[in-house]
Amino acid sequence: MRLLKNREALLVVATGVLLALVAMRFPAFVAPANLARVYNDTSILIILALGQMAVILTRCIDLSMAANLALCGMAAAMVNTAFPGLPIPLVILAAMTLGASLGMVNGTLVWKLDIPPIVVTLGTLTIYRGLIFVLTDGKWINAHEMSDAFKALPRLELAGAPVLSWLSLAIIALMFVVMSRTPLGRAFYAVGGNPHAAIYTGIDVGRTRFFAYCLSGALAGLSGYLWVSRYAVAYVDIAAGFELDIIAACVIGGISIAGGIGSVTGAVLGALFLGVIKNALPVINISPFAQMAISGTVIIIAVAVNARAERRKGRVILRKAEAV
Amino acid sequence: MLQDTTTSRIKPAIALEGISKSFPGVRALSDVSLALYPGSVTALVGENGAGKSTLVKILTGIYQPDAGVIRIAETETTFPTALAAARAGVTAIHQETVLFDELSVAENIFLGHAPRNRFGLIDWTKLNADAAALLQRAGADLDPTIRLRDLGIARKHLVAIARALSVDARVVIMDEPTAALSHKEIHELYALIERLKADGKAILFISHKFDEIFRIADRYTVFRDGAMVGEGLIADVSQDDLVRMMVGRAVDSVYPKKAVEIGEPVLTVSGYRHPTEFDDINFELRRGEILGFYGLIGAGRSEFMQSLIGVTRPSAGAIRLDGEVLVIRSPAEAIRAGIVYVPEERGRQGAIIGMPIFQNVTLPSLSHTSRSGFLRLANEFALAREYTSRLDLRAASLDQDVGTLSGGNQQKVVIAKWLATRPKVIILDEPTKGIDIGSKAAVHAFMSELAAQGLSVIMVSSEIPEIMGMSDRVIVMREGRIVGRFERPVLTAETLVRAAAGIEAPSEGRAA
Amino acid sequence: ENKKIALVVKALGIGFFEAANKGAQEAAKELGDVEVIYTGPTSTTAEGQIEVINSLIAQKVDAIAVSANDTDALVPALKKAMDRGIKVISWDSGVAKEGRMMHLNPSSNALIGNMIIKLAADHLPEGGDVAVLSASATATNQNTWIAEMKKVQDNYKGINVVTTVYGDDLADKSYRETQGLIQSYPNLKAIIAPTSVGIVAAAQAVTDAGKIGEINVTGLGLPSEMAGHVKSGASKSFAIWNPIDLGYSATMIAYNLINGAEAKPGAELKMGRMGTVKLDENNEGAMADPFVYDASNVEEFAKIF
Amino acid sequence: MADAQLSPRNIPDRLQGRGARLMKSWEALLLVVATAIFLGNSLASPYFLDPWNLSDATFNFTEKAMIAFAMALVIISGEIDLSVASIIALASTAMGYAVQLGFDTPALVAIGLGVGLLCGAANGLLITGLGLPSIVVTIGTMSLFRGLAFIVLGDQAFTGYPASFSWFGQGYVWWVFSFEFTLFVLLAVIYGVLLHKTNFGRTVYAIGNNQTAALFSGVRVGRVKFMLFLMTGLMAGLASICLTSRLGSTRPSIALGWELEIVTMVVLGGVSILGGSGTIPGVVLAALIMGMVTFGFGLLNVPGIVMSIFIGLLLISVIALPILWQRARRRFAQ
Ligand SMILES: Nc1ncnc2c1ncn2[C@@H]1O[C@H](COP(=O)(O)OP(=O)(O)OP(=O)(O)O)[C@@H](O)[C@H]1O
Ligand SMILES: Nc1ncnc2c1ncn2[C@@H]1O[C@H](COP(=O)(O)OP(=O)(O)OP(=O)(O)O)[C@@H](O)[C@H]1O
Ligand SMILES: [Mg+2]
Ligand SMILES: [Mg+2]
Repeated sequence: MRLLKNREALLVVATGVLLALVAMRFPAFVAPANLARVYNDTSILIILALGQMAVILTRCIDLSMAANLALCGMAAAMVNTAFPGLPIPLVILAAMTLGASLGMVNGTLVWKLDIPPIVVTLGTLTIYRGLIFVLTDGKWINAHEMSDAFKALPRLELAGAPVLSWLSLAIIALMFVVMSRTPLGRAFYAVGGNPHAAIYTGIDVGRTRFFAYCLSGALAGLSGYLWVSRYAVAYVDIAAGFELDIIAACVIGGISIAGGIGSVTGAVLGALFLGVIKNALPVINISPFAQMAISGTVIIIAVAVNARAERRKGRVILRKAEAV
Repeated sequence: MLQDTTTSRIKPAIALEGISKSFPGVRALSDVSLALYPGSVTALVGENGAGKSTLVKILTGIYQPDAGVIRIAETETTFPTALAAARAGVTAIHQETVLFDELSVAENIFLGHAPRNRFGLIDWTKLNADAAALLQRAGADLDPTIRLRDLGIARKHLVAIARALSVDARVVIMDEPTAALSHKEIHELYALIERLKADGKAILFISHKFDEIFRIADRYTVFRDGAMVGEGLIADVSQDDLVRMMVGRAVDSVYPKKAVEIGEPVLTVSGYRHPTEFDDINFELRRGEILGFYGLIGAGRSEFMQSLIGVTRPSAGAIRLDGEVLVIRSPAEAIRAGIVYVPEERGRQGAIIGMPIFQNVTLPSLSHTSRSGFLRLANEFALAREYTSRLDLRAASLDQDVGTLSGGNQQKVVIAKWLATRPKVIILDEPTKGIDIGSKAAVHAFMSELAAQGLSVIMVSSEIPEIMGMSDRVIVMREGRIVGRFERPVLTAETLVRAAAGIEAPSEGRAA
Repeated sequence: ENKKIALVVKALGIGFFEAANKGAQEAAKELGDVEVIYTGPTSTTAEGQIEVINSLIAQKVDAIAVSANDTDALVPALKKAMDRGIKVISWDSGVAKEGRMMHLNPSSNALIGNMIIKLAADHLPEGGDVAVLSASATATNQNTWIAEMKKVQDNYKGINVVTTVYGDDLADKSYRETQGLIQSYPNLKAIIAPTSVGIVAAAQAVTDAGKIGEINVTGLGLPSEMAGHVKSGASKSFAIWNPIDLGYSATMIAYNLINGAEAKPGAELKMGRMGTVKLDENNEGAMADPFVYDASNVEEFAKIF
Repeated sequence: MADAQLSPRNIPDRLQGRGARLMKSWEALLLVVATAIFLGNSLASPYFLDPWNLSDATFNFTEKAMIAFAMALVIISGEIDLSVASIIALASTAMGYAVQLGFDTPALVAIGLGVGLLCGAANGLLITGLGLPSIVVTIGTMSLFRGLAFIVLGDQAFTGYPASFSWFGQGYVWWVFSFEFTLFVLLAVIYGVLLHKTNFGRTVYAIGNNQTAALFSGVRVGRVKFMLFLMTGLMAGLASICLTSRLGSTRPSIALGWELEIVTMVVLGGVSILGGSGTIPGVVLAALIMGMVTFGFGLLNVPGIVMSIFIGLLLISVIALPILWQRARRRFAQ
């Protein structure tokens, strides 16, 4: 009973039920190998959702994440085509640095100019994506222009799973440590939970938000490389509209849009839930056209459930009620 | 008690010199100086808005002073952030509980300076153990791992106390620490203060309760209107001296209660109850009467009053207005019926910051000032002008943003707003909270006048003098229930406090 | 004064259309008194194309040659253009009849429909399951070719077309849809992607799934983009017409219309070095036959487009 | 007597005159920007100053602006509606479906508006009835509404709208004034009056500034918000009629991504995204600016995405500049 009240447990159960339903019509879907494939397919969404989580926890939002991803991915591909010999880790580092700098732009505008986060990232969303066009004249970078090493890394098999999966697992582990064991992670919670009190605690609210944006930017940069190398193509519109999927994953995962509430587990589960739906629908022969309506419905239900769980129980003044 | 703290042989743990601080339109502190000595408790007293909390915030690095210096152990320092102050050994229990509802008790205590392991990561085991120890010291029997939101206000305050103890401080500041605590907890706090004194900490203690000041303080400092107007040893003053220094005149004139002939019952409340907030509330309010509601903070008075206007839904109960049964489901219906509520939290529930004064005042009366749904600005200005001038509002113009007014003037706008609806019953929840003495007098005078005109007034207040000065009758609430009813002739401060705190035997402290 | 001919493409930046632009510029140079405006929206939407067309009308261009994102939605805007005296043709992906004077198919639809299934069948002597990966569900040309393909499907014994999925001309969506196909149809032997974006993504997905040799990806693609996949064996062969020629022909036709040629059923319009095109009863004409690329010739053409 | 203390001091109604207030307002800033863009366009392209071209240019913003008016009210009240573009898609799909069933123009209009209202009501119920945050609810309904359109249409398109239906998106009321532009002007006036001259508008501001205080002051917060979402739905339905009529066909991807453009328009118009302030004249100016920027750039054949960079920069800088300016002034004063 207590377990059921827990948001994350509920999400695990929901995902389990979903898998069971799919398995009834298509048993091969729940074969370990296929589940691993679904996980691999969701890896990028997980990484992005974790970055978005940090930002949402501080009572902000990052609508520019997908555009940031696209710009960094394009930059990585351009670096690769210009210097095919450059070691891939350096390319990744460059993408993450660029991503973090774009995040810093968001963070600085929020921190130093006090512009509402939604306006800032709405603006940078169009600017970042526009920059890709300016940078490339709209030209695509196709598979044959990328070096083999560039394309190979995410699909390289290590101990039975692709590097992409391992990478996302590493990011999850890292975020676990950051969120629960470092002052910065705890500051995210504090700043979103009660910005006023955070000041009294000696936490610089603006700076914490700035770091949240840096983090989400860096993860978007990493995802940019992963996306481009995995799909072996880079163009202006990659991941267009994906920012809403990222936010949806967070919302489903129980991260409160009002800040201060949420967990790494929640974000991961939210992303996985969406990933399972995305991968299961074509398999069980539900028209791909129904997918959008289904994920919309799921989001609304998730919000309603989370809101019920969050609803203040009210301060208990009466003694007898406190005893119950 | 130490006897010789005043002698120059002992150096102050911290000293402030010539501190000034202004906010837009308010000079909160002007050229104040204050020294705190190790092993000694200094009481800081002053009216609401005298600048006490502002001083605390300057001492803890939340505000930066406009002028003046802070010295620790005779070296000049600055506190650019709250963390810097904590590092310098200054810690505080703030007036508002500034804590995090979604975090655990232990983390609330250690946020910002959590113990780390050798990798630089937060050490949760040690953190929880240390928190448990600190809670013990603060006299709270609490599981450090539960979430703060599951605690009541008093226990939250204990957590705030534990947080203040979590840094190794040489200066401990307590801004009205007992306001939300119950009798037993207050006594544990006194014992804690004794221990801190014995450890050689310098303590600044802010309170409006004179009994506790005389009980635990060694020295006093009095603020009036942002300036220091007196200091010395507690042993050398009487309570009356302190009050005179604080207010600058005799206290009596503050409550201009008129003698009004009380009429027939106007509002009858019977059997009001709510699953968690209040239970079994019955009373009558009569024409021309001012009915005081007294209780400690968190007694559930505001919650109950809000159920009368349809904000909180009661689970049972009925009200009659002028003998007719009324069902009120929303504030809009309450206003139409003639019952209005001037809320306690001015910033959140009362004033609409960001809108001009006249729009604030006319909001509940728009149906009177407009014609078939279209605004009539001339009518609005007329209404706003009438009521704000009766409350002696000080403002540059009526289309000035309410947010730019001083707290007291904001409160006047809020009161004007509800008076402009011409109610039969007006409920004032802490009407003078946070407003200066002059405005307070204006509000009280106006309240008296309203009663004289035949309005019925319910006044919720946690200030004994205000309750005693203004009420015809007093109802005392504790933990969501009515625990006492007193007619004016038998009112004493002591009976009120006892009823509110649930003490049977006479308490040993001096009553105010 | 120079004649202004606008070459409106589905979206800027797509290799195929960039190549078409090359052809258009070539035609302009050849003609001498023509200025080609190469334009289009930045993503493949009809609303975006309408805004572009409106601004071209305002600039009083002499002709618009459009590859449409939507058959029907562009009609009102293009009608307005014709009302203001602008010659309008569509090429590559057509506009409904009332919205243009003529449509230039890169090749005859029947030929293409036959070609794409033949490419698959050639490497499946035993027959087997094949699936179609299309671009967006609204793409006119895709739908026509697939329809034509289905008409002749019975001529290829044992070839079983199991489903059609849509990758929306987005690499990632096409990739995911291909993954779904591989999952859902364990016996899949070939994927036909009559779209240059889809075919590359499908080949990539097949490579990643380790299915090279089991599943052959074929369809319509650009040599430069497909060279790697032909080399790896993910695609044994594919076809395409020359986009440079297509842009060249469209520009030539537009120029001739400006200069008084008439587009009506049965008319023969000149296309410079590409010869002439004969219009059918729907005022549609085909430019040339598609050309097949495989390991033997792909490297050579990869350098060109 | 206490009355002696209540010396009635005369507080003036207003300190600044109408003109002075106007000069310092956001709208003045926008007006300058708009004029600059107008002049810039006239200089940059010989085709810009042509009545028919300008009339064509209005189609770039009229439909979005209709929704932007309603959205402005929603944002002023402290909420947001991201589902508007999806409502357009669903309403258009419903109308297209009705055409297949043989309905004629009046019925189509009723269906378009009706579906808009229904969607608005669904949003309103979820947000005010269940007390859910509007940003996530409308992200959900955004997928849901468009998803329903996809379920109905799949890869198909609805065409064959009756000829009389095309008037809404292609017809002209008088000379160069299209039906859409006329509607835009009319709605601007209606919304301007509603927001600035009625009790309803005043309560919208009150809710946006302080919802709790508004509730305590007798404002029926839930009801007002519900109405606002209903109106947004209705406007989306109306825009759907215009857009569908202009395109002459319905695809489920119609109006994709418009929600962000509409929010941008509203914010550029000086409406605070945090709620509580903003004006309709500001939104009108923002619509004109965005329309002129896209059209002017279009005349120079600048790609749409480069225009959007410009809009993005405009959005951030128009908000940042006053803040920086104030800071500089304060520093200067010290
Ligand atoms: N952040 C602020 N902005 C503007 N004015 C402020 C601010 N903080 C305090 N003030 C003003 O400064 C004055 C002093 O306030 P302060 O909180 O120090 O009073 P106090 O002595 O602590 O009163 P109380 O007994 O009610 O706690 C008041 O007039 C108050 O309105
Ligand atoms: N558990 C709690 N957590 C946080 N704040 C609390 C809690 N309990 C009470 N409060 C705060 O204390 C104040 C008083 O609570 P409440 O209104 O229920 O009682 P009251 O008897 O009306 O007290 P008051 O004397 O302040 O009018 C409110 O401002 C409320 O926000
Ligand atoms: Mg204080
Ligand atoms: Mg109260």
